[in-house]
Formats: sequence, structure tokens, C-alpha cells
Amino acid sequence: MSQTDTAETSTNRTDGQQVSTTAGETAEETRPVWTSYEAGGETKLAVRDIDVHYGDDHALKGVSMDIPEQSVTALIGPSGCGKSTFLRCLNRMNDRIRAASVDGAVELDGEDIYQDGVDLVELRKRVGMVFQSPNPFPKSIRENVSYGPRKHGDIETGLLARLTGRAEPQREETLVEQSLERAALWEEVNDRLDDNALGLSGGQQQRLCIARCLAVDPEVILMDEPASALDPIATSKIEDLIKDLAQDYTVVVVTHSMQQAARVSDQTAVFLTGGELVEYDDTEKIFENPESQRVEDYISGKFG
Amino acid sequence: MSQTDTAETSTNRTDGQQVSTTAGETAEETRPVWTSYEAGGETKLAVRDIDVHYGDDHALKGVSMDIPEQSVTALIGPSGCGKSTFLRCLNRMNDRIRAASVDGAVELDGEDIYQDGVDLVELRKRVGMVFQSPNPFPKSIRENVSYGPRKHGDIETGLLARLTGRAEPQREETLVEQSLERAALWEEVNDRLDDNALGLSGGQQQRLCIARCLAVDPEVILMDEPASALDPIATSKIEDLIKDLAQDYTVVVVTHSMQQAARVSDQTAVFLTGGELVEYDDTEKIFENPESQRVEDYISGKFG
Amino acid sequence: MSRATQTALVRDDRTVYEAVAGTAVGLSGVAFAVGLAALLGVIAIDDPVAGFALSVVFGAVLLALGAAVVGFGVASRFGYVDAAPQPSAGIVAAAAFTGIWFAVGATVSGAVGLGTGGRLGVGTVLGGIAFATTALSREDIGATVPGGAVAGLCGLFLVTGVVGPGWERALAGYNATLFGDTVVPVVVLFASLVTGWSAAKAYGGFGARGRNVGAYVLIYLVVCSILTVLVGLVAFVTVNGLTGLFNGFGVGGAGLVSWPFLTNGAGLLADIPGVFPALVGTVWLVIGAVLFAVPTGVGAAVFLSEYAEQGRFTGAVEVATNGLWSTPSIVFGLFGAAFLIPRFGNQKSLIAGMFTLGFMLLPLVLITSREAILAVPDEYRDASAALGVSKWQTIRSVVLPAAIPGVTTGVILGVGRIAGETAPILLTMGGGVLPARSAAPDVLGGFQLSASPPFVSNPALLEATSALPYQLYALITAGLSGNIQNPQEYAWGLALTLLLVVLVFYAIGIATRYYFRQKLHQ
Amino acid sequence: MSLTTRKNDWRASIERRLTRTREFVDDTDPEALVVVLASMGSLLASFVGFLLASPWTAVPLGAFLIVTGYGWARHQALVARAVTFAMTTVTLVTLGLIVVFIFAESIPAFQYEAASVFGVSVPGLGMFTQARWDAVSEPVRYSLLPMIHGTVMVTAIATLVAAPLGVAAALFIAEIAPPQVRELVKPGIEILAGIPSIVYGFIGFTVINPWASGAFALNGGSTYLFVGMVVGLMALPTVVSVAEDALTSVPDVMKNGSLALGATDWQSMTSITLPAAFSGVSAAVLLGVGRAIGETMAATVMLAGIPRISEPLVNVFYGYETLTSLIARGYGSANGVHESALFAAGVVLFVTVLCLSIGSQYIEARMRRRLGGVE
Amino acid sequence: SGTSDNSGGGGDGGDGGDGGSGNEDSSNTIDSGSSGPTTVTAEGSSTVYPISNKGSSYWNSNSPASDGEYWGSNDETSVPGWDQIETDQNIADYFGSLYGFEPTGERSNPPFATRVALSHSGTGCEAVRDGLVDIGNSSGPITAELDISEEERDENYVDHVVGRDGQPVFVSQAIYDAGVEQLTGEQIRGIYQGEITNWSEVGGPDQEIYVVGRAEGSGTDTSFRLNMLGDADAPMDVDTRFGQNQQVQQVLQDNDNAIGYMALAFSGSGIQAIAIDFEGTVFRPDPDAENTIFDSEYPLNRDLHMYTRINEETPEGTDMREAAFLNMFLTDFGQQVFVEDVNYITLPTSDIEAEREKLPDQV
Ligand SMILES: Nc1ncnc2c1ncn2[C@@H]1O[C@H](COP(=O)(O)OP(=O)(O)OP(=O)(O)O)[C@@H](O)[C@H]1O
Ligand SMILES: Nc1ncnc2c1ncn2[C@@H]1O[C@H](COP(=O)(O)OP(=O)(O)OP(=O)(O)O)[C@@H](O)[C@H]1O
Ligand SMILES: [Mg+2]
Ligand SMILES: [Mg+2]
Repeated sequence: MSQTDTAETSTNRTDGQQVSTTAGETAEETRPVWTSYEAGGETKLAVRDIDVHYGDDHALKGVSMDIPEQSVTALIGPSGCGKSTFLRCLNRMNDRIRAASVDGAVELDGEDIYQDGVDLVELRKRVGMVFQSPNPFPKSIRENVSYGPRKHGDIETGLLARLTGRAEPQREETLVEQSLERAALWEEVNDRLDDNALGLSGGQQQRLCIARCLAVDPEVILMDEPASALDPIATSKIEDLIKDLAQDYTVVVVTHSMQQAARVSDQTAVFLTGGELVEYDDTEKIFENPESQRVEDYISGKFG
Repeated sequence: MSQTDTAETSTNRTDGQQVSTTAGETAEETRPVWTSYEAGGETKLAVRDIDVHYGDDHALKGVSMDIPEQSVTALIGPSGCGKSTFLRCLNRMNDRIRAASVDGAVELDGEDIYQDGVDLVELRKRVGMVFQSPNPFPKSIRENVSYGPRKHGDIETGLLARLTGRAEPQREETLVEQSLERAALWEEVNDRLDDNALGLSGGQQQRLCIARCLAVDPEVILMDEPASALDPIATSKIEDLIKDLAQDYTVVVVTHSMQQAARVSDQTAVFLTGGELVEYDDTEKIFENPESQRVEDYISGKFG
Repeated sequence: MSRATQTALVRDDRTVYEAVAGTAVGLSGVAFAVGLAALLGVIAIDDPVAGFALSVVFGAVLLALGAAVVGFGVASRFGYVDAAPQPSAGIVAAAAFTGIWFAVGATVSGAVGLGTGGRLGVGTVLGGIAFATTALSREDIGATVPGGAVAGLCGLFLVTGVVGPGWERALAGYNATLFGDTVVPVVVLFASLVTGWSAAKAYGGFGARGRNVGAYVLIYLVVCSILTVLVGLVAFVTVNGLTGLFNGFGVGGAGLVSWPFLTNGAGLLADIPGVFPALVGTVWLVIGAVLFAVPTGVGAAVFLSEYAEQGRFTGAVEVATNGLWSTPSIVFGLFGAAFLIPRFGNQKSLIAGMFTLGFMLLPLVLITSREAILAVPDEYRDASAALGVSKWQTIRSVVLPAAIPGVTTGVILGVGRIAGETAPILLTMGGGVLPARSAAPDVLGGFQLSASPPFVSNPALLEATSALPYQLYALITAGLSGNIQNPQEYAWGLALTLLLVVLVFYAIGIATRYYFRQKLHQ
Repeated sequence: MSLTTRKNDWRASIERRLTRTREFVDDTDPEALVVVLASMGSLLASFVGFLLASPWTAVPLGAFLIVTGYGWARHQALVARAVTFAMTTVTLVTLGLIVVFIFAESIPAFQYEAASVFGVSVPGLGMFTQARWDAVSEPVRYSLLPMIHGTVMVTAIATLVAAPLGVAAALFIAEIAPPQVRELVKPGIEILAGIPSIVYGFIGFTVINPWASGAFALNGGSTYLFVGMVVGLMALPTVVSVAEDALTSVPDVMKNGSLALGATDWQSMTSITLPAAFSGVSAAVLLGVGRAIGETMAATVMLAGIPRISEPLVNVFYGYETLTSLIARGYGSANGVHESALFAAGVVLFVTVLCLSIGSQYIEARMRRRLGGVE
Repeated sequence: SGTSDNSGGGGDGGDGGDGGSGNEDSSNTIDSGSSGPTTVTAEGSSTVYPISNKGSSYWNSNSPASDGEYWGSNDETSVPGWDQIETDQNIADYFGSLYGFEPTGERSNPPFATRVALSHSGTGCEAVRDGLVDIGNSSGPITAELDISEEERDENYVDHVVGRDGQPVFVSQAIYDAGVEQLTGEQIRGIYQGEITNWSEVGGPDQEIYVVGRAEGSGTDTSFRLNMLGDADAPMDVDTRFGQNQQVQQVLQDNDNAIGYMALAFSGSGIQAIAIDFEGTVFRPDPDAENTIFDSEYPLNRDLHMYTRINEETPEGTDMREAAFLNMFLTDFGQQVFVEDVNYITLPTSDIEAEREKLPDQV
């Protein structure tokens, strides 16, 4: 906490360029001050010195950070800096990329998810993910939402289950409704739950994907640029939803829009090209008065 | 020139949001003041009330603007607003898209390029284009650069030409060197002109594409987000090059980075969603004190 | 949305249970492999193993596996192990076990002499029980007990010798008899599949994970079997054909190597009969087909992907192309016989064969070329157009060069396919069974000009000519007479030659693809 | 009313085409136009000449070569376009010629086997309403039913082999195999496609048939069972490669979506990938069935060659005759109506497989639309 | 000594190859557009093929008389029938010169080339009818193959019989060993018409009979129906049909309950020819027996024909080239080497004389 609000320059930016030059230079000398940043709240995910290589390509370099429970953490940075890669480390989706190799540790509630014998299925139930472009399954809306619970055997719907009376259509109904409500989609689709999900608009599809994720009842929700494919109105709905979700879940969101990060997140991590985590701090601090010159430049639009 | 520098609000932005509210509202009422904006210099391209439809989709709505000679004109706007579409109108690359239909006129040195009987090959020799992602041919660097002139018969290299003594290897050499010099690439590649162009880095490839375009000796160069796929260093090289090119050529550049537009262009046109040209003015004016509230919002990062 | 059961993120280290289940999977695999060997006659079921006949050992193994599998289920059911079974093994497993037990019931009751009605009855009862067990009890019981019981029953038959060496049973009305020699291995294969699957599920702790493991075991087995068959086929032909192929092979002498099998004909006077004329015939056949089909196919692909507007015409061409692709080769043969032969001197001829195969190659070339051309990024075309280069120039200097890798690969693979075709040339090209060296077509030297129409003729093209696949067919049917000392050796040598010719095309095709892919990625 | 509008549409489209042609003619160098017309004309003339089996065909063909060569040097773009167009029509023409010639040759057999329904004589009906084929002794009859039965038997067994194994192998390659293994298995299966069918037939006849004869105490070694299995093995690579294409064309994001929800790989495959690729996979199976139906040589050398229907119908331990083997075996020694009946068998084959091909194309087109999100 | 030559040059010639004689007819100089006499082409029956093909190979080799293996004599062996020839010319030169062709004197370069293609009797007859080949090989009479009358035949074709094929009936070794060494014609008819289906009905083991027939409509099929079943259209009920000899031989070997008929040339191990009792006369497969299957009386024997066409150019039906080639088969040498050595039945001397009468006069 020591580094928060230590900036001596004014919190009112008048001319980004000038301010950053002074603030930045000092920060640049005493570099990784931020690594000791501790966000408020319990640490849900502790990332410890993660390195990711794609073949010979060193995509993430020794990144460590603590992600607090029940808050929104934003990851920003220029294209190709490794934000998505970092996010995928948190639920081991990188395992699916053949070229990728991950070193380091990520602790979920204190348990390292990279140790031997970790059950990926279990992990991903607890750490859900929403992708950049909406990817509903080509099934009905209802089936999309209940997909996870069905696969986990929480809900049974098959012929056999119905024969033996184990099917609980009511429970499924409730779950679907709750999840869709939670994803602010119920109103719009409650009269056509059996329509194909691909018929929804982009924004609705993305919220459906969030609902689908919520139905599994994860603890952490990872979102990779969830609004990048959407129009402004759909985007603002998703943003509201994200803020809302942070009451119950730990949300980590990658975004390419700094404005979006500023609007939705509690703390922000800035990655810069080369796969370094350059600064991690309260969102306000990052946008008003970053420690590092490079972050300052990036935020003021000098590049990217 | 009448509309330039008429803004009464301060040129120093202190807090975008507040300033724009006042300035914008007035501008919004008395709308297309900017349409009469006349940039300095001779008009190279005069766009007259261009409408573009993709099938039923109205992508550009009645856009008119004069693009002055030997200057850099930037086109900015949120994704999908029609910047690329507009750019492609200027050398009729839209003809290559089956769904597209263009109404209106574009005059190149006073001659409408949409009238009957226009020779597209000739037009595109005069109006060159550089694309968003570098797209060199899978040939040697030399062949890439001399591709245009060869195909136009300006340089002959074939077996027949060599047999009949029409081949002018020296002229080809000179042309390749000049074009690469002009594109600030000669230094880096002069020792490996026969290597495959795909072996170059992204930034080098993009400059090669510019060199390839210059070799045809066009009058206008259109660039569609030429640096979006590049890293900051390569980007800044390209930006320098663009400014440089404006000494001899008329450059029109689409960019998604407002900072880039601010850095390289003389005048800027802002398109907003729906395919409207909302404001067109000197770059300084646009970024410091736009007429329109929506442009103000866009530039200050309220959306997009 | 309550977190009902928070299962552990980390599964415990290998438990004894998992180890035993894993062993059972492995044992099932071994049983499967040995059963396959027994089926193929590599070993006999009455071979003694540790003092017992192999079939008895099989039985013991199946009994053990069956018991183990049932044990896994029971252990899990009574909670001795950490597993996550679902409430039911699912409808697919239920249907499968119902079918299996129905068959078991009907067969066994038939064997003890029940009539059709009785057999159906017993089958239905057993099937019903299996269904109830699988579908209505928890997954750990449902997926193990019916399977383990099947395996156990099979094992019991084998151990007690009820079914074993010397067992036989006539299939009434089917004109066939089942013998222990074939039935025992088949039973072992089947039962080991069942136990392997059940044990794999147990290994995975049932539930989603167990199903995953079970399915993977089956799929790996399938793929291994396919590869085994492939390798077995090629190896079999190779082993049988090598002596023939290398008969009289020598290094040195007048030429650098002397390879009589490839350079001799099979005329009476050849000291070592060879396949030269058929080889030359195949080469000319391929050349002719390629000369016709490749320019046509590539040209059509260019037109379709670069010029034609999507419409009824392109649609029709697409349907026609795909239709031709799947048209049976014998139909091409009929077509050649009805259309080409009357137009080329009314007899089977090399040129009729060339065109027939050309017609077959055409859709292959067209489809692959079209794919290759469509795969050329539009950016190249745009870039070229933006430089003010005309369409045809762009196609010639950018599109086609970029498409060449795909086209080449497609052509080579297509050629590999037609080079081995027999049916079309059987009807259109004919040729001798054992052609002498002089029967090899001399196409280049055969052209003759004449003053009367058709002005150009080439008897070599208009004669019936042999080709490798046709010669092999002729050997099978018409057979060898005359001077072939060791007909089987000759025939296998020919088969190997044909296989090698075709596989070389495939190898080159695949290698080309890799080469270009590597080149693209560098 | 709709008729008139359609007529108008039709007229409008003709008019549009005419104007376009006129514009094109106006815009084009007249010499180039003449050259192209001459080239296409002579090509057409040589085709007609060839069709009529005229010895003068060489003349227009030579003219075509000369004119086109000249045009290539002078007006390459236009000539190239015309020539590639001509090449495009070749597939259509080929298909048309196949239809015409095979049907024409089969007419005598269809006439011979005409049967009357309600007093109307239907050519060819007799081939499907009685079961006797005997080309030599009276009454001479050409029923195709025995061969159709054989084809169905072989195809059914082949499909039972090829479809599940093929789909499993496709799943393996597309979803399960680690990259190094895939790089090995994929070409391996392609090579399987390369093994000539006569080599299968040779092995089948010299190894499998004698073995089957002994192992099942058969009266002779020909069985639909083993022919079907061999043919299934031959159809397998087709199923694998088409199904694999379909599976890999399912967007990865869909599968990732499922995995990220904590579904297992197998669940993702069966619930997401396979259903999404269902059309493609069924098209693959259809094409495999087509291959099996059309497979000739293995059946010809392995089967007994007797046009007879096995008893009971599903007795796989008999192996009599398929449509393909009937043709391959009989062509040459047959003549007259007998030969024509072989063409009739070819017609049945051709039509069946063409229907399968069109069916699979339709299914695939639907899949493409569905994945494109239209449906 | 002659029979050892069964496997042709490959057998003994492989090692004894003197001066590349073994390196067979490596000539591709034959008839490549030169203006000399054109190639004699023949096509047709697979039964006649071995004879005509072997003859053609010898012809094309044009071996010198000193060869001693294919032609002429040397110290070790003596070519059969040499005493009637006694020439120092090459083989094709010798037979060619009998009909006025210029000898070339070169190995592998005969005065004109010959080429034999293999198909079916019917095809061969059609080919010679349509003028596609010079000689149509047929194992059945052309009247049956082309369905023409005998007058028509005499008007248009000259029938050269070069040898005789005895179609012995074979059974699997196991059946023979179980005692079925002889069948009556009636029994065979019963078997082939589906009236007798078990070997026990004819004194064999209790096993089903696996009846092997020949391709429907083929020459062999037709002549078997005619000779054995009494009518070319006689109905038949067999278990399998194969087009050509090799496949028949193979299944007879592979099955232990089969019966089939095929050319004598394909007899081999695992199968046995049986004796047949025709109305009291027992024809045995043993050449030393009283009545043998090699006799022309044996009902399953048939003439092997090489038809030539009568047309305007050759009113006699056989031109000099054809005559020169055919004449080679109608010598003791030809009968021995091309007919007997490939396991067919040679013609009696009287028949040879009659056949030679059909050829034009020698010059
Ligand atoms: N599957 C992959 N294989 C190889 N390299 C990859 C892969 N995915 C990403 N990379 C590389 O890793 C680096 C980081 O990529 P990543 O996608 O994490 O960036 P990002 O910050 O998400 O960018 P963006 O904002 O464009 O999504 C990049 O250099 C990229 O090229
Ligand atoms: N080929 C096309 N077919 C149909 N619609 C198109 C096509 N290209 C563009 N559009 C539509 O036209 C509109 C304008 O697109 P355009 O590509 O010009 O936008 P842009 O401003 O360049 O966006 P970006 O910044 O994302 O490149 C969009 O709605 C787009 O969907
Ligand atoms: Mg990303
Ligand atoms: Mg754009």
C-alpha cells in the first residue's frame, strides 16, 4: 500500500506530456516499486513469477501479481504485449496452445494450479472464462446456459434421467433464469429460450456467454476483451454487468480501451510490449499519476 | 478558410468533458459548417457527395471533401464508420468488392474517376495504395519493387527482352534503389535484394510495400492504417516517412490512433458511426477545438 | 447456484485403485493384441502356455479381468475409493449392453437347444436385466457389472473348454461353420475391448473424467488397429514381393545397375521375366492423363475462382466436378469403351486409356487447384490491382505462382490415385498378360505424318497396351503360362512394383506439401 | 401473375446480358475479338468432329492451336479468359457425355427388360421386378436385383467398417492426437488411400479367400463379409479425410468455450464439435458409401461371379456379384443385349453415386451456411 | 527333352545365355514406321494365346540357326523337328523366306514383326471381322462366337486350326484322394446343372460340391455347355464363375471340394485331372492309356483356331505375311515347341497336311 497516492504532481492532468516527464523519470530509476502493491481484500489469485514462451518467443517475462477477491482487475497494454497470454495462464487455457510453455506458479486460494495432478476440469469450473468474440454454442439459448451444469452432472436431462425421475426440469429452469438474470439478459430472451443462440445479436451473445459461465458458478471470471466486438450500447451494458459481477466474483478483464479500464476496474495492470508487467496499482492511481514514464506515455497516447 | 480558428473556447484543453459540452452544443445546432472547409494548396482530389452501399447497408452517406495536393490528410473515426470504404473510393478499389455500389463523383485533377470509360489500370497507377497489414508478394525484394513497372512494360526483363537487347537491367537497378531509398529501406536491405520479401520484419515489409507503390510513381498515395500491425519503433519510422512523402505526393492516411493522426497529418477528417463525415478541418483545429460535440466526445475518448 | 461439492483441485497421487485399474486396462490391451495374433494365425489357440492351452489361458485372463472390473464397480459403489460416478452410465452404454446380453442369451440358449421362441425369450430377459443394471443403477455399477459379467462368462466358457480348440458349430442355413480357431480369438478380442473400456472408466474415476478416459482408450485402439493394418499390408506385399522384384538385381556391369525385373519384358526369351512394358505403359498412361487433365483442370480452376461470377453456371460446374470425383472408376471405363474406343480406331488403345484416366484426374486437379487458388490471400490480388496491374497479369504473376504448391501437391496425389486404377483401363486399354519387351509402347518414335486425314497418326498410341495394375489383374485371372518359372514370385513382385510406384507418388506428394509448408513458415 | 413477373425477370436478365455483351464488344479490340471467336469456333468444330468420329477433326484442331497460339502472343488476357472458360466447360461436357453414352448403350437392355404396369410398357422395369439373370440359357433374363443385393451387402458391411472407424480416426487426428503423432498418422491414412484396389484384390484373392474358405468351412472362399471389410478399408481414407476437414472447420473458439466451462475433451467433442460438424461428417460417410458402391477390382477378383441372391438375404458368408464386378468381369465376353445390360448396370451405379454426391454436397452446403451463422 | 522347355528360355536359358541371347527381343527397331511389310497382329482367346504368343516371341527374336536353344542345333540339344528344316538362316528369316520375304540376318529383327494381344474369343473374332487385326484367335468356332452360318463363315474367313485344347475336368486333391478318380459324363452334367450337390452322391466324401464354371458367354463356357451339357444354351448351375484359367486353378487348389475345367496347361499341384466315362469309353488323363483326354474323340477337346479374313485384297483369305507366320505352327517344330510344350494337344499329321493346304503356295 505504500506506493499508493504518493505522487506529488497534481491529480488534475493539464498537459499529459509535461507531467509525465517529471513523474516518469523518477519512477523509471527506482523501478519495480509497484510489485509490492497490495490491493485491498483477500488475495484470490497469486501469480508468482510467470514466464511464458511460445517456442523461442518469450511472451511473458517474470510476471507476479496478487489479484484480490471480489473486485475487477483490468489488464491493459498495447497489442501483442501478452495480456491474453497472461489471462490464459490463470485457467491454464495455455495448455491448449501446443507451442506455449509456462513456468512459475499461480495460486488459487493458496493452491498452485501448475503443480502435478491438477484436475483441469475442476480448475476451469472454478475459474471461468469469457472470450473476446462471443462464442455461443450452436444450440438453443437454454442449452447454452445449462451446458456446463449438465456436463458436470449437476443437472440431468437425458431420456434415462427422465425415465428414472432424476431429471429436474424445474431446477434447470431456475438455473437458466437466474444465470440469465445475472447476465442482464433474461428480459430480452425469456420468451425464446428454445431459439438458436446464434440468432441473438452480438451483445446478447456475449451476455449469453457470460450467463453460460455464471451457470457453472465459478469463483473467478476471466474476460478477454469482452466488448471489443460490440457496439457502444452493448458495450456499456457489458461494462455495467462487469461492475455488478464484482460483488460476488473475482473478475479479471483484458481490454484495449483505457477508458473502459478506467470505468470498470478497481485495479489496473499495465503490460508493455515485450511481455513485462510494468505497473500494477489502483486504477485511479494508474490513470492519474503512474509511476513509470512508459506507462505515462502509453496512457497519454504517445504510442499504441 | 473561413471556418478555421473560429472557436471561441480556449485552445488549451484542461478537462475534455466539460469543455466539449459547451462547445459541442452550439456546433451541433449549426451543423455542417466544416463542409465548406478549404484546405490550403491546390485540390488534388475532390470528392463530391459519395454514397456507398454494401447490398442494403448504407456505409457512406453523402460525403464530400477536397483533398489538397502535397499534404497529409488523415481519416479517423471509430471502427466500422467507413474510413476504409471511403479510402477505397479514391482509387476505385471498391469495384473489387462485389456487394459494393458507389454513387457520386471523385475528381482527380478535375476529372471524374467514376465516369464511363475510365481506365482502372491507369487510375490505379496514379493513385497508389498501401494496405493495413504489409502484403509483399512472395518474391524477392527486388521483384517486389519492380513488379509494377515490369507489368506496365516500363521495365522489361524477360528472356525475349534480354535476347532482343531491350532489357535494361541498369534502369531496373536504379529504380529499385531509388524507391527503396525513398521508403527509407535501402540501408537495411541493399545487401539482400534477392532474398524473399517475406523474410523481412513487419515494419520492413510495410516500407517495402510503400517502396513498391512508389516505384510506379503515383501522384496520390492512399494508406489504410499502415502502422496498425507494427510495433512502436516501426510505427515511428513509417510516420516519419509519411510526413516526408507529403513533399512530393498527396497522401491520404486512415488511422485508428488519434495520436498518430495528430502527429502526421495536415488536415483531419473525422467519420463517425453510420458513415457520416462529421468534421473536416486542419488537424490542429480538430484536436484542440472541434466544432462538433460528437467529435469532441470521440477525441476525448468517451467512446470507441 | 450453491457450490454443492467443492472437489479437490488436485487429485491425489496414484491410488492403489488407479494402479489396479490401469493394470487391467493394460492387460486388456495385451489380451486384445494376442487375440489378434491368434486370429491371424500367428499363434494357435491350442499352443501351450505354461502348461495350458492358450485358449484356457485366455479364459483365465478374461475371468480375472471380468472379476476385476466388477470389483472396481463394487468398490466404488460402496465408497471405498474416491470416484465421481454419475447417476447412470448413460443411454448409449445401456443400449450396447442390452444388445450384447440379448445376443449372449439368444446364442447360449440356442446352444443348449432351445427353439426360436425360447431363444428370443432368454435373450430378452437377459437384455432387460442388462438394461436395468446399466441404466438404472449408478454409473460405477452400470458401467462395470454387465461388462465384467460378459467377460467373465466368456472366460468361463474358455477355461472349462466348452469353447476351445476343436470346438465347432455349423450355422444352420448359413452354409458356414464356426470353429474354435476363429471363435476363441474373436471372443477374446470382443471381451477384452469391453473390459478395457470398463477398466479405463474405473481408472478415470467414472463420471466425466472416466468417460473421457474410456473413450480415449477405444479411439487409440481404433487408430492403432488402422495403422497396424496399413503397416501390415505394406509389409506383407513387400516381404512377398522383394524376391521377385530383386530377382537378378546386380550392381555393376554395362549399366550401373542391372535390374532385370524392371528392364525386361516377360517375353519367352527373357531369362529373368520383368515388367518393363507394363511400367512403360503406366508411365505413358500417366503422362497422357496429366497432359490432358492438368492444364484443363488448372485453367478451369482459374476461370472459376478468378473470372466467373458466382451463379448457376459455377454452381453447375461445381456439382458436375464433385459428381465426377465420386463417379465409380468402372463407369469411367464404360464411358471410355462407349465413347472413346469407337473414335480411336475401334479397339482398346493406349490413347483411350490416357483420356479415360484424364477424365478421372480432371475433377481431382480441378478441386485441388481451386482450393489452392482460393487459398491465395486476396491481399496479393488487391496489392497487385492497386499497383495498376491488369487482372490476367495478376493471375499470371502473382496468383498462379502462389498457388503452385497446392496445385502440385494435388496433382501428384491425384496421379498416385489414377496410376493404380485398374477398372477403367481394363475396359479401354487392355494389353497382354505377359508382354515382351517389344510390346512396350514407343510413343515418341511412333508419330507418322500422312497426306490423308487425320494427317497425324501414332500406332503406338492406338494399340492395346499393358499397364502395371492391368497386368496384375490379368495375372490373377488369366495367369501365367510360358516361361515364368516362379509365377507367385513374379506376381508378388509385380504387386510390389505397382505399390511402390503409387506410394512413391504419394510420398512425393506429401513431401512436397511439407516442403512448401516449411518454406512458407520460414 | 407470378408467371408474367418471372417472364419479365427473364427478359430483363437477357437484356442485361445483351447490354453487357454489347458493352464488352464495344470496349474490346476488334482484332482480339475476331481471334477469340475464331479460336473458340475451331475448338467447337473439333469437338463436333470428334463426336462424329470424323477423320477431319485434326483440321479444326490444328486451326485452334494456331489461332490460339497467335492470340496468346497478341491478346493474352482475352484469349486466356476464353480458353479457361472452354476448359471450365469440360467438366460439364464430360458429365453430359457420360450420361448420353452410357444411357445410349443401355437402351437395348432396357427395352429387352421392359415390363408393363397397368398396360403401359415401362422400359427396364423387368430388371427390378424379377430376380433372374441368365445371359445364355432360356429364358434369357437380365435382372439387376442380384447385383444390387450384392452391392448393398458389400456397401453395408463396408460402411459398418468405414464409418465408425473413419469418424474415430478423424476425431483422433483433428482433436486428440499430439502434433507429432498427427504428422505421422495423417499421411499414413492418406497412403492407405493410395494402395491400388487391385493390390487389395490380389491379397484378397490369394490370401483372404482361401483363409475364409478354411476358417468357416465355406463352399468356396467368396464372401460378402470379407469383400465388404476390404472395401470398407478402401473407403476408410475418404471418410477420414472429409470428416477431418469438417471437424477442423468447427471454429476453435467453440471448443475453447466448452473447455473453459470445465467440460472434458470428450464431452466437448461429443456435445460441441461433432454436432457442429454433423453435416460434414455425414457427408463424409455418404462419400465413403459412394466409394464403396463404386469399388470394382477387389470385388471382381474376390467374388464368385454368380448373379444370385443369397439365402437368407443377409447371409454374409456368400459372395456372389456386385454391379461393379458384373461389369468388370463380363465386359469383353459379352455382346449384344448382354453387353447392353452391363451398361444398364453402369447406369444404375452412376445414378446412385451421383445422387449420393449431390446429397453430400447439399449437406455440406447446409453446414457451411449453419457455421456461417445464417441458420 | 522337349517338355523341359516348358518354361521357355527362362528355364535353361538364364545361365546358358550366350552372347546376350537371353536378353530377349530387345529390339524396338521392329516396324517403327519403316516401309517394309507391316506387323502381323493377332488378338483373341486366352486359350490360344500361349501358343500364338510363344510363336510370336520366337518369330520376333529371329534367333540365328547357331542359337541351339530357340532355333537351330548345337551340341547339347536338338530342336525338335530340325531334321526337316536344316537351315542356316535365322528362324523368322527362314519361315519368311518360304513366302518370299527378304531375310534380314539380324537377331531380333525379323522380316516383319508379329504381335499378339489377349482378350476373349468373341473379341478376337470381332476384331478380325472388323479388320482390326490380321488373325483372330478363338477357342470356339467363329460360327458360334459371331452367330453366323457356316456358309457365311466359308465366304468370309479361313479357319486355321493350329492345335487342340483338351479341357480336362479337374477336382481338388482331397476329393481325388478320397476316391473320386473317375466320373461319367452324366454325373458331370448333373453336377453342373445342380442335380448332384454332394460328393457322396458320386462316391466321394460327404461334402458339398464346389462347382467352378467359366465366365458367362465366354468361348470356354460355350463349348463346355455344347460338349458336356449338350447345347450351347443349356442351363447351368454353378457356385462360381471365373473368366480365365489361373483363377480356376487357384480356387481348385484353395478349396478341397471343388470341381472345374480348364486348359491342360494350368494343371499343377493340389489338383487332379480325372478320367471321364463317356458312354462306356473311359478317357484317362494318362497319355499311355487306351483312350486319353488328348484324343480328338474326347468330347471336351476343341480346336484352337486362328482365323483370317477373306476380303478384296486377299481373296484367298491369307496373305503372305500371315501365311509365313501360320506356317511356322504347322511344322513338327511348331507343333512340338508351341503346342505340346505349352501343354496343348498337337494335331495329327493328316490334319497338319490339311491345314497347310489352306495356305497359299510357298515361293
Ligand atoms: N498461439 C500462439 N503461438 C505463438 N505465439 C503467440 C500465440 N499467441 C500469442 N503469441 C505471441 O505472444 C505475444 C503476446 O500475445 P497476446 O495474444 O498475449 O497479446 P495481447 O496483449 O493479448 O494482444 P492483443 O491486444 O492484440 O490481443 C505476441 O507476440 C504473440 O505474437
Ligand atoms: N466487403 C464488405 N461487404 C459488406 N460490408 C462491408 C464490407 N466492407 C465494409 N463493410 C461495412 O461497411 C461499413 C464500413 O466499413 P469500413 O471497413 O469502411 O470501416 P472502417 O472505418 O475502415 O473500420 P475499421 O476501423 O474497423 O477498419 C461497416 O459497417 C462494414 O461492416
Ligand atoms: Mg489478446
Ligand atoms: Mg478499415
